[in-house]
Amino acid sequence: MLLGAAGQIRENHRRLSELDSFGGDGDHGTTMLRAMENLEKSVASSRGGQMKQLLSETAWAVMGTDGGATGPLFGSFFMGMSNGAGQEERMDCVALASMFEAALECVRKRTKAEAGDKTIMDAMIPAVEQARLAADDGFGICGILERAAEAARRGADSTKDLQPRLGRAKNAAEQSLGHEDPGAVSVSLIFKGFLKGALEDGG
Amino acid sequence: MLLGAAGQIRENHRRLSELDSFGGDGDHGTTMLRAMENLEKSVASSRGGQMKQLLSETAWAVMGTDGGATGPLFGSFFMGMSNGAGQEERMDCVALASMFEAALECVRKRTKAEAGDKTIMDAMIPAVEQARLAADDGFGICGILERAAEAARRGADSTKDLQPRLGRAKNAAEQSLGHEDPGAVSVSLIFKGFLKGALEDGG
Amino acid sequence: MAMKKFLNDPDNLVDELLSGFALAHADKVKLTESNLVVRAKAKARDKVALVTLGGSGHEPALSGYVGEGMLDISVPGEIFAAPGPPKLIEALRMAERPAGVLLIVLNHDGDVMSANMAMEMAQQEGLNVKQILTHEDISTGPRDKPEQRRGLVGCLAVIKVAGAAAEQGASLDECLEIADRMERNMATLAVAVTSATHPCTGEAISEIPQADMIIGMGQHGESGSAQSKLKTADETAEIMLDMLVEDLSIKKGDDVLLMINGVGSTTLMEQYVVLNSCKKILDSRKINMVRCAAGEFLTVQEMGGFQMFMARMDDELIKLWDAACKCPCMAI
Amino acid sequence: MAMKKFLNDPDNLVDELLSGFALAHADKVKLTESNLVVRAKAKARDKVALVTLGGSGHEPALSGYVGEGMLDISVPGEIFAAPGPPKLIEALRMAERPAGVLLIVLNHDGDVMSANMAMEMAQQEGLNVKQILTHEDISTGPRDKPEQRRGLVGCLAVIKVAGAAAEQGASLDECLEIADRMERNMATLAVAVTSATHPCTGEAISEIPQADMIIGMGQHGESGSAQSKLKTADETAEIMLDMLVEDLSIKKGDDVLLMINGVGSTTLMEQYVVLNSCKKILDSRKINMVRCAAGEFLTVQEMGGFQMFMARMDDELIKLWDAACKCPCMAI
Ligand SMILES: Nc1ncnc2c1ncn2[C@@H]1O[C@H](COP(=O)(O)OP(=O)(O)O)[C@@H](O)[C@H]1O
Ligand SMILES: Nc1ncnc2c1ncn2[C@@H]1O[C@H](COP(=O)(O)OP(=O)(O)O)[C@@H](O)[C@H]1O
Ligand SMILES: [Mg+2]
Ligand SMILES: [Mg+2]
Ligand SMILES: [Mg+2]
Ligand SMILES: [Mg+2]
Repeated sequence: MLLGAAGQIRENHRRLSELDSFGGDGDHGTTMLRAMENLEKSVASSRGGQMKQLLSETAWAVMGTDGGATGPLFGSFFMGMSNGAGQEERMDCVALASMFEAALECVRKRTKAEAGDKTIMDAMIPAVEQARLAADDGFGICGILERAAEAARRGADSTKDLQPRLGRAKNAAEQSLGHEDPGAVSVSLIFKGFLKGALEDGG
Repeated sequence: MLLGAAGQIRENHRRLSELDSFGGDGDHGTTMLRAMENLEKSVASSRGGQMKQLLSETAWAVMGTDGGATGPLFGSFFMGMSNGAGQEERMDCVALASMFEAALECVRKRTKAEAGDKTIMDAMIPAVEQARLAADDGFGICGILERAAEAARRGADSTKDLQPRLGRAKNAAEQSLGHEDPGAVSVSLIFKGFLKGALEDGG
Repeated sequence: MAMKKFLNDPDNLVDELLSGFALAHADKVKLTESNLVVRAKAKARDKVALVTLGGSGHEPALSGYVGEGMLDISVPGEIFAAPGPPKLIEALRMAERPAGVLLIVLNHDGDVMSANMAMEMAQQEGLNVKQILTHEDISTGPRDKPEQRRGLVGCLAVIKVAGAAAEQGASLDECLEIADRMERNMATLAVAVTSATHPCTGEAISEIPQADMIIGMGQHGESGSAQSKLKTADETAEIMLDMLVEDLSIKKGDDVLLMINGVGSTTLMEQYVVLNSCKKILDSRKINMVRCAAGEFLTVQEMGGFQMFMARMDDELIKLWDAACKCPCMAI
Repeated sequence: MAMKKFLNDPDNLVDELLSGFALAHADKVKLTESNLVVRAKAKARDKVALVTLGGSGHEPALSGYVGEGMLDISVPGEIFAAPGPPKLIEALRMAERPAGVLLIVLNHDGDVMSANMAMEMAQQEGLNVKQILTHEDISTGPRDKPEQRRGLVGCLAVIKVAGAAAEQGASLDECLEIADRMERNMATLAVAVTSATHPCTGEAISEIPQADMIIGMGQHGESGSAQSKLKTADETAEIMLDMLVEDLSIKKGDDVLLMINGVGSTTLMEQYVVLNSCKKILDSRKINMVRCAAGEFLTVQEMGGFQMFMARMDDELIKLWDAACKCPCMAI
């Protein structure tokens, strides 16, 4: 699952940097790429075991990316998933939704951004909401991830028409009109990657 | 006569800087303009009197231009003219040629440049030679200046086909091929200005 | 235009630049294994330590100010990107001492997030750390909304006066008070005329029309608000001074420190010319420019333009500003 | 592209820049009426005085090196143009003292002509002045034709060691010997990637094709000889080191000082990267980089590129290089 996310970012990092260049400083793709490389390393060096532990190591690795806002925000996302994870080796559907909720909560500690501010939140909030609804509706892991990924994609899409109110790009609000927020696109790529990863794992 | 030279430089300083930009640093026109402004000031503040004294003041003013090679070279030219001038108020034809010879000699103290090195010397040497010949041939002041100016112009022209062996431009020798040496053009403008000045003064 | 920089593999850029930096200033600083910049000769442990963090690519900031009279540790991040919390907490642990640690943070989202997370961890671990946030870019928010204001070159003044106080044995609370006083009395405004390229992506980080200048351009090329035709030094100085004086409510007879910070390819020559313009204008308004400086203190790659910094000074701040310091890129 | 500089009337440029310079460094230097830059606190008259001259537009050179441990007087000319003999002789008269005066001249036609004329006058007046010419640009002539070699950033090393010797009370002959030893053991090579604009004419002072770099570019944009595609920092360092090492006949085990001088818009970041490349290469050849430096010491407006300086050092030269100095733009 985690590696699926890394794969998606790797394929799209150029576009992410380009999106960051409309008002931002054009480095979001590079930074996400480095974050995902750190994630891959931490996955590779983890000796199987607990999901909770793996996620916490991953979070620390992502935070260590030295990537401006990206490290703390995405690191917090994984840290929250770890916080929300139980002690089990494999997660179930309800646990997954809770993990995402805990992730969102952890990110909220780092930023006051709300939906509509043209940030990662525009993708993350609906994705987590839809994951919860899907779990409540009795969907399986892949089903949950499918609905979450679709919600994240639509959320990222919706940022095209928004003007940023936070982050570096806020000072060049008009320049980013018509372009998606790079951070939101990253979130949607991560959920898409989770889904792909889960499908390959066989769910 | 001196003011005539200043006038010629003023009219052509842009072209001089442009010529200096082919391999040089593009400032010869500006520098000559400042030198001639200093010359004008020194002429204006001189209380009539001796030509010798006026020329020496002018030389010092031109040297004070802070214009790289231009100050010492053209300053020396005027200083030499002063050295060569007698104590009389007005000069005669023979004195004029001697003054130019003394000027050339004084410039030679400052540079090892010879004809063919693509410098001021390519205009100055023939101009001074022709001035002497014209004086020996019995020409009047205007006649002398006419032949000197014509020789200087041809000398400056001839630098087009040369590659500089001295001065800043020597390191970009090819770049200046096809263009006249700015310093040589300045010399020819000065002689042309002398002539114009002399004609207006009524000789 | 294609990027014309002397670089090797962009992935190693920060490592290489830090290692070159440490070579050039081996008498004053050294690098730890995890690329923290520390003093070659540590400060006595009964004095407050100063730590800061910030993205790379802004040389000589901030590591150039590690040394006697200024910082104890600088935590450099990637190009234009703050270091993550892990590195920062490592630095805070290393700096930890009875006298306490002052963490100086420039107000940019990434820096603040990293700092906040590290501060939370530090508190959990019982470290004696206090934090000061610098936010003095008057183009991004009004004075009563400091959280909207970016941190620009003003951090240097805060580091200088707090560093001098620490060196003189001031307590953590005293250092914080000094830093805070400087911070509340300072304002910066930037103007940009040409863009920089991001050394890793090779892309221009902003677009500035041929004949224009942009007042309010940020430290990473984030655009500012007021765009106009390029003006003379005198005119530009007047516009910028007006805005700074108004923001700080500077009055006739006030003492100010003025700093011109070249951000990259604007020459020192121009900086001196602008400084001279400022002096004329301030004189005419009877505002005392008691101290001033010009130079490249915090750059944005090869961007053209400068940051104009102004601060209202009192006698103690002036004394601390004048105090000796020996850092790689600042020595008084 | 149109020039994008913060200037007022170009005719006043040098006046304004010097006056801003003097403001910024009022604790260390002052301006005389005729724009000579002198120390704020004059050196004792029983010590040798150091004087230099040079065009403006190369800030912080050369006036930035007036101060304790380096120069006594700098005679700035117009933009890129040496001052004329009248100003220089004025400076020599002012510097005149029993201990004597050392005049440091960079080998450029204008500077040399002015210096020679002033030296002739000084001799006529019986002033005790000796002259040292710096000519270390290996791209413009072979070592046995020093008169063809331009003076680049190497003047800084000469000023530093001779200035330190003078401050320590060395005689004029001793200072000259030190300066000469430094001069004979140093070499510089420049590389350029983007052009500068002449601040008065607004014209580019050289043309460098989009993707190219030019090794051997002079201090005023005069073209060099070797043009190639832009290379990495490692590759560029290797090419340039090779040429410098060969010119100086540096052998395994030799001690060298290496200096990277950014000429304008090449970032300090890149300079550190290049310095790091140099260190790796020199290490691999067992040449000891005993001292090094990186920074903008002598610029060419906003030109992109740098000068690489190398000198063979002996213990005395190292000691003098390390000696304390307090100048506006260099402090050790
Ligand atoms: N305060 C914030 N809250 C939420 N998201 C933010 C905030 N600041 C930035 N972001 C997100 O980070 C993205 C930019 O990330 P990146 O370019 O990697 O960092 P930086 O802005 O430091 O260069 C933005 O597109 C936005 O989605
Ligand atoms: N050593 C020299 N001998 C004779 N003439 C010289 C010498 N150096 C330069 N010149 C003349 O000076 C001109 C350049 O003058 P200018 O541009 O004002 O000075 P700089 O080269 O210092 O910028 C050249 O075109 C050449 O004619
Ligand atoms: Mg970014
Ligand atoms: Mg010239
Ligand atoms: Mg960034
Ligand atoms: Mg010149």
